[in-house]
Amino acid sequence: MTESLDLELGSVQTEEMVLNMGPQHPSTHGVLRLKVLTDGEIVTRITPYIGYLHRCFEKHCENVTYEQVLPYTDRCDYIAAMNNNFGYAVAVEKLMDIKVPEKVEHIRVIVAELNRIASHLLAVGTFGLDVGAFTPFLYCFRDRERILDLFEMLCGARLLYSYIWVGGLSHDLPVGWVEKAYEFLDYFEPQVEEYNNILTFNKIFIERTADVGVLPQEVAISYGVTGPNLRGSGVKWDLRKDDPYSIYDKFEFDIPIGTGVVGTVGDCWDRYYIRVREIEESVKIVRQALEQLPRDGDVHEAIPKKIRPPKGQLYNRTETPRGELGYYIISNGKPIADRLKMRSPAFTALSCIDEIARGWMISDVFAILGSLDIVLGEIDR
Amino acid sequence: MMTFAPYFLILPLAAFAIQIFFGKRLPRKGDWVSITAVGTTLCLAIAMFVMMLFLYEPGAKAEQSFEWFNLGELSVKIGVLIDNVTVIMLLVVALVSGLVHLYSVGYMKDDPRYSRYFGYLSLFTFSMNGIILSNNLLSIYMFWELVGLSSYLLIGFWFEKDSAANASKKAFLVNRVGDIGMFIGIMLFFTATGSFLFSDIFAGVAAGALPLPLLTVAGLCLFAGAIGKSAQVPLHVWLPDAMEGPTPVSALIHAATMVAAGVYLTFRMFPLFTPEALTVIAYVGGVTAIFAAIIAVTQNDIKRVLAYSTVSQLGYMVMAIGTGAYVAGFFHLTTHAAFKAALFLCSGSVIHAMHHAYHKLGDHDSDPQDMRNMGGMKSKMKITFLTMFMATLALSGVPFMSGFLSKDAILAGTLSFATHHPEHFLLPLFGFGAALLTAFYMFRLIFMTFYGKPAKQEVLDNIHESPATMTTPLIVLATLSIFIVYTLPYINPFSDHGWFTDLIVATNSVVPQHVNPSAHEIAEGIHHAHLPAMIISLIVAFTGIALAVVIYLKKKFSAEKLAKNLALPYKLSFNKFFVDEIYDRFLINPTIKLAKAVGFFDWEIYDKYFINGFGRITERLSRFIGITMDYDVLDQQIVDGVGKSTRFFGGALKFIQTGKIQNYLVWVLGGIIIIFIIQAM
Amino acid sequence: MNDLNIYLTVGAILFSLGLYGVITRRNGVAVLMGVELILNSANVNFVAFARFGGMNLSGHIFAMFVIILAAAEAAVALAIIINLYNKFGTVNVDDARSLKQ
Amino acid sequence: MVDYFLNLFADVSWLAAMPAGAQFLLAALLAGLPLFLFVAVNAIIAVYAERKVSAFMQDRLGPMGQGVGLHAGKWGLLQTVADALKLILKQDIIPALADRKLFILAPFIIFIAPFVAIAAMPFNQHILVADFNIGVFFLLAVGSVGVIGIILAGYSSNNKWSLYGAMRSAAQIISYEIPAALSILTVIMLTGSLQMQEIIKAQSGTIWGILPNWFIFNNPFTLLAFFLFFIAGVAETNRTPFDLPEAESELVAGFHTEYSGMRWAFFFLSEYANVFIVSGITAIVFLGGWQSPIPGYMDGPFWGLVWFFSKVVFLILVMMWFRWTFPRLRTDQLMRMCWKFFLPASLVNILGVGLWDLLVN
Amino acid sequence: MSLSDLTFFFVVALTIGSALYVVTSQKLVYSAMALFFTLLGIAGLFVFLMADFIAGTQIVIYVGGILVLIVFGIMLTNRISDVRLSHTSMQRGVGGVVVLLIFAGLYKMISSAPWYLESASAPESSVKGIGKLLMIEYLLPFEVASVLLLAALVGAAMLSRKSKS
Amino acid sequence: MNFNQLVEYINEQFRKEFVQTGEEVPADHISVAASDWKDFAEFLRNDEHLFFDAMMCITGVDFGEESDLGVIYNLHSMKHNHKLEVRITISRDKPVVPSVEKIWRIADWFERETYDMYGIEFEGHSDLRRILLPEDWEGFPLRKDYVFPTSYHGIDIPKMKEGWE
Repeated sequence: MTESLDLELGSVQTEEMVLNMGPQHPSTHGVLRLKVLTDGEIVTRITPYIGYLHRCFEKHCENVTYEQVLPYTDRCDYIAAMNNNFGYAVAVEKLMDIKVPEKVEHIRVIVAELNRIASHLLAVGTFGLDVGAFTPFLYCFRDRERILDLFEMLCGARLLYSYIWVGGLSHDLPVGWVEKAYEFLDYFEPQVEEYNNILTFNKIFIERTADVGVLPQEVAISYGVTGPNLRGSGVKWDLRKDDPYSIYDKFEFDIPIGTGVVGTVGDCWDRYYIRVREIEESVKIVRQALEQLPRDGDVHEAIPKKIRPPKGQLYNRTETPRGELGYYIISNGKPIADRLKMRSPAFTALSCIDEIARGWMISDVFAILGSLDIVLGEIDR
Repeated sequence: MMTFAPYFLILPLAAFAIQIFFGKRLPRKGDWVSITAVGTTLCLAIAMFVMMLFLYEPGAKAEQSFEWFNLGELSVKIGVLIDNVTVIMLLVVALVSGLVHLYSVGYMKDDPRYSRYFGYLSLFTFSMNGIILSNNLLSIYMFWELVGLSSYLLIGFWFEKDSAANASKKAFLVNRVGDIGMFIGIMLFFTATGSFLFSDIFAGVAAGALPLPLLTVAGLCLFAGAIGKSAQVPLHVWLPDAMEGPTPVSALIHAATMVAAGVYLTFRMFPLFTPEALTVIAYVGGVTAIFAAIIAVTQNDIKRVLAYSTVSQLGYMVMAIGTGAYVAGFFHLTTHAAFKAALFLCSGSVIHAMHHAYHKLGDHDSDPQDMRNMGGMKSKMKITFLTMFMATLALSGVPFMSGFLSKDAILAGTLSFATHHPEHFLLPLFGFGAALLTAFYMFRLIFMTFYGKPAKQEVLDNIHESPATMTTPLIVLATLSIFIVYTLPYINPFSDHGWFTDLIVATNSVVPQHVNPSAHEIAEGIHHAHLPAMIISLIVAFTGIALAVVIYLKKKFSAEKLAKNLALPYKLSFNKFFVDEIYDRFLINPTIKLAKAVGFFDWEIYDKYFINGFGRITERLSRFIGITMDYDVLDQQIVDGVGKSTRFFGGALKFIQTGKIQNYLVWVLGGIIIIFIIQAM
Repeated sequence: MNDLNIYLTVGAILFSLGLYGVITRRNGVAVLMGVELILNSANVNFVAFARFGGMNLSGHIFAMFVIILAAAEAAVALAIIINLYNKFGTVNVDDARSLKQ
Repeated sequence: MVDYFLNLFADVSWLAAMPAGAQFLLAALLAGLPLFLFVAVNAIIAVYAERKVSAFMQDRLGPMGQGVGLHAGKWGLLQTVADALKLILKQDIIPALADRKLFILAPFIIFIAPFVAIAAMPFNQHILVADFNIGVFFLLAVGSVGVIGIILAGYSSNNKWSLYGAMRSAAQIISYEIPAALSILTVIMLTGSLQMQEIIKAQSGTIWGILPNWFIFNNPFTLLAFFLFFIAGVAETNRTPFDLPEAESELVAGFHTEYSGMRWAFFFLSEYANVFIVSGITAIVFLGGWQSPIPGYMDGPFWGLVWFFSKVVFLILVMMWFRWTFPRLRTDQLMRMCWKFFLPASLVNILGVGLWDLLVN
Repeated sequence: MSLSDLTFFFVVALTIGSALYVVTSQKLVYSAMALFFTLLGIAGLFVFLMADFIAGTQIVIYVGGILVLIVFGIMLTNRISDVRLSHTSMQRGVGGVVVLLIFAGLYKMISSAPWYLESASAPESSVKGIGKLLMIEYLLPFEVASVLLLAALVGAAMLSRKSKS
Repeated sequence: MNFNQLVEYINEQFRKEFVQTGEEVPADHISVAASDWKDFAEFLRNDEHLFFDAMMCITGVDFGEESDLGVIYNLHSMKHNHKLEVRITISRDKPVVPSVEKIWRIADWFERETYDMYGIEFEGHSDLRRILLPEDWEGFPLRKDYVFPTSYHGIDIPKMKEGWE
């Protein structure tokens, strides 16, 4: 009796069926359409159709000045707008060879990491939602709300900040902000444990995500997958450490990588858990940055009167919560860029969905999609 | 005592179920479940034993039966019987089983199917207890088969090894041969007496329900089951192979308990056997005893020596029953269970140590069971050596040891039998011969294993004493092979008089016309033959030991040279009298050959000449007809005419054969309607 | 209503309808439904006899066995139909007529 | 209850002239009506409770009313009422490609099943529409009717998500019915009756003088049976973590994706009725029904009602607790759990109870 | 005519009417749906025959099991994307005539046969009686039935397995 | 390896005088002819010492209405942590570049995007469709000579350009 009878539904021969997931579906994280070919509940092929949210970002960039591009970057990855601002500002600054003040760098790191926490909270929460756990989602949003409150205090906006400018920031820190930030960190740190208790180490959650949608290292690299997804596959690669920009080399933090604690390296659970642990690391960075923050200095000091980079081109990359955000800028010395290409991390992450979701069940497709943590605004641009 | 009975079944069964279903998930893989279950039964068995001793009543008996099911007229009853024999058997099983469980914790430690192993052990314990507690042949048969099943599972426990898988299959099949006989026997008794209960059958037989010749046949049929299970000649071939199983299993099943089941059954059924049947039984036992002993002399695998020794000792017991000294046989069963289990567990300990030593050396080819690779382990494994030595003494029949008492009783029985029936002089010869050989090969084993020099010194350096879980059972069992355990409250090392013989008394035969000697007469005879038997057996035992000392310890004679000089006997013995080969040649191959011959006849002769011959004749005929008959007339008119008419009818009928079942159904219904109409008219 | 004949008639009607279904339906599953009707008609008879014909509870037992049988039959029949579908791409029993010459 | 009406009929001549069966039917109808009404109210209360419970579990307030005017009342008490009103007034949409007849029929079949089941449920010593000889069995039987409705709903919607939901649901409910029935069998083995009141009466008295003699405490096997049945019951009602048929993040809304308005409300009502029934059966079979937790004290019809409802409410709360805590299982995991764990466990359980009964009693 | 009779004839009408629909409907799913009502009606007949346990069994096994199985069968063997599953019939005329004749024969038999009538006293609880009968008199058939079910289960599983190529 | 070492290594190992560094200061990219690209890409991907296993970005470029189109590849090696920019220039009339989809899987989507925006054909691509724009979109919007459509599926597109300037 070692071999049990295979009585599950999958063993009955059925016809292949085309299932249109989206563009309107609760779990596609935006207007994404997946054409799923299924055999019973088993997925045999997935073809993603994207572009429903295409807003001609690159075409815009060739028509507006460098300053005016900034708000558009917000709208690409609207979950982590600070990081996108940051990446763009760093790219243009490099092109123009601007050195920004220490204080500005610190504030940038603080807000970027806070936004990383907020973004990861959203990813973690919605991933729970994707596998059917409703409560963790609301817990995450509760805490994310506090970060948004901090940002609101900072620049008045809650979602699209346009806070980090080329050469500086839009506003200096308001009075009492640093204390509030400390307060938040003190409150927030123990919360991570709560997420782990309610979701990460839940048996059902592990059943649903461990060993599912494994993304092997080579495949991940070949697909250009970056960020937490790549680290989930066990590759220790983080631009903040490996190709440091801004002042990230001044801080001490770890880069968590997937180890396959409950399943295989590179499965959904690993990708998920990387994010939880990155939240912890980001908290560490924010604390350090807050401690080292120079109290005086003008954040507008280095902002150029007119942004007119010299002729040349540059590919600059930064680490957003979703991975490597690259800007390829070609300047011909005019105030408008000749070409501005954005390489978005979610775009590459989504491209591998067929590879890793094939052969799993329909329910798993959502788990896998959720674990990749895509933002359609960034994919479609 | 009755209240205890169910626990002997429920606890091991529950342990089995838990192990099989949840074992892997339990802490420590659940070995404690089985151990607790068996430990509890052991406690209960001890309690029952103590109660029995306090009661000290030879004929104590408690029986309870209930209706299991009834099919029309047939009412089948099963039930539980507890008397002194049961209590002792239960204690033996619980004790050996408990110790083996304990021992296995160490021995099987790293096995991937650890919990399953314990589950099987529990299943075995359950079924063995079932056999013992049954008061009827039906449930005995059921548990008998369950015992066979668990034996099969345990022999083939390492089924990745081909040899183990084959051995388990062999054991199963060989046992089936005996069991068929047994089933026929049971059914004979059942049809004659209408009941499976012992008491009913005994009463029925005493009332003459079966004519004497049929009774003999029925008895022998029952005994066939015992032949299979107790590995008597000619069905002994499975037991040595069964050594492929884990060693604790060999100790439990293939030395102490399961193989004793056959003896136990014969013992229980003794009153049913006619003198003719008993004679057959005695010879089967005697032949087995000497036969196996001869084989054991030349084997090199430590476990095989013990296996053949077991076969030989079982032969003793059966012979004792056949000669009427069946109390002695049961006594030997009890003592043998203890010291043979001890021997096996010791050998397991040795193998364990050898295995680890080889493992450490990275040697995966050498056989850790081969005695030729051993030697000099005395100093390294003191406890194992001492316990094994004691058990060996017991088996060889050295005074002050339990084996001496029981063996002596059997030999006295045979001697007495032969004095009354001089034509059966061979039986005592078998007995004493086997005793000599037993002493010889057992000491050969001891010397080859523990004395002298090993084949490889580095192996010896890596030998370590086994862990306490393994040595504790050894010590307990070795202690149980001292005579005093069985003779209390009397202490006379040369007499088997004690609680055992007081409590276990023979019953008279129930065979009608009373041709058998009564139990009392047999006991008298044995008593008279006691002294000569004792003297002879002592001489014989010490001769055997001395021979072993001379050849294997002092190396006065080279064993190889002896083997060369005695080429034929050596070869016979070494190759186990070619029994397997004989079976191969005379049973298996002939069957295959017969099949081939039939096939050959079918194809080569029948098909080629007969059928094809017909074809040829037909061909000639047709050619003849074709040439002679007028082509035009026959062909054009008659043949074509027939063809045309056939086509016409076929065309009409083909609409009926649509291949649609529903069409056919309509026709069937039409038929039914017609029947209706005919009925109505 | 306490009249045996009514129940027997209902049983006969159900039987006839089931038979009609078996004869006329092309779809294997529909044929199976006809068979279920026939089995049910037998059940009605059994239970009716149990009530009126002195069959007592034995009638109930028989009805139960029929239900059990029906369950087994349905499982196997549907397995066969699905197999048929996989093999021939149709469940019409008259399309699968490799028996026809 | 039915007997009460039957006695009443005996006094009215034309009613007494009717055959017994018809009288019984009428009495059952009359006795059942208020209970059916009660079930509808139950759903409204349960929905409100679910909202509040989930809100408290998720660190938020849930429906709240404030200020003067058209709002959801104090603490949002009127929220469900407002929802019900909205559902009644909402446009009834039947998709063009749906199978109209079946689409309309399906919610009723689903809705009727739990309502009929209530008929066999004793609320206290007297309030019981009909004490069937086959009480528990009747509940199980009626419970299985709903599956057909679900399949029909999923099938007739002509929507792939619905179909997936329906297939999943059917497989799930049918599978979990087996361990549920087998778990109840343990209790039936001990009581020797299928009648609800008999089962409850068998649970009177105490164990060791302290614990009430409920089957949950009776022996380890019935305790296990309680858990098996309750979990299987949760699975049968399609609630998280077994809500695969309507998994909103996967199948949009499963078999009722295409339903709206009043028809959708039927699904909703029947879900809560089912929750009530499963909790009710669990309370009756394992928790002593209307028996007082302190045996001998606070008995009587009124207290019986109180105890029964407090047990049911407790179990419903546990189910809500499950729902807002666990993620959802996958189909194959769900089925595996049923066939490879629940079924063997409940079978072994039956054996265990048999042995226990044999040995201990 | 009393209310009880009315109910009875309503049940009979429901049973026969829906059975008729089962065998004549051109839509497979409608047939299945009608079968649902037929089975319920037959369960009702059982209640009238004081066989409450059988009625319950009928609903559990037929409605809860077999009917669902049939619906599954329908869905697995048809292109489920098409709602309107229609299917055709054959030899309707012949079949109708034959079946009518058969019914006539049966009816004649029913009406003319001298049935042995003995009104059984309805047992206090049919469940207990059935249980006793099953465990005593019909033990062997009961066991055989369980083996049959097992065999059917295994057989069905084997049949619908994907052949491992 | 820094950029100069890379160039040196490529010239040694791949082909003599293969890379002519441009006159741009600082020199940070190498130009390759479209015909050499496929072989060169394989070399870059598989060579032990280069091992550019990750493709970071593909950027299409239009150098002006009168001049050529270009494709820029940003490569990166996870193993050695060095990067390289490769540039291919092609004529506007016949923009064909060999596809490297098989070498870097992500090139699949990046090439589709470049095709979508610039109309550069990637030879050997298995599934070269538009990715961000609708299937029936006309023209390649990021080309400098792109003419804005006036309507899409009958919907007028208002000229809102003044808002951007």
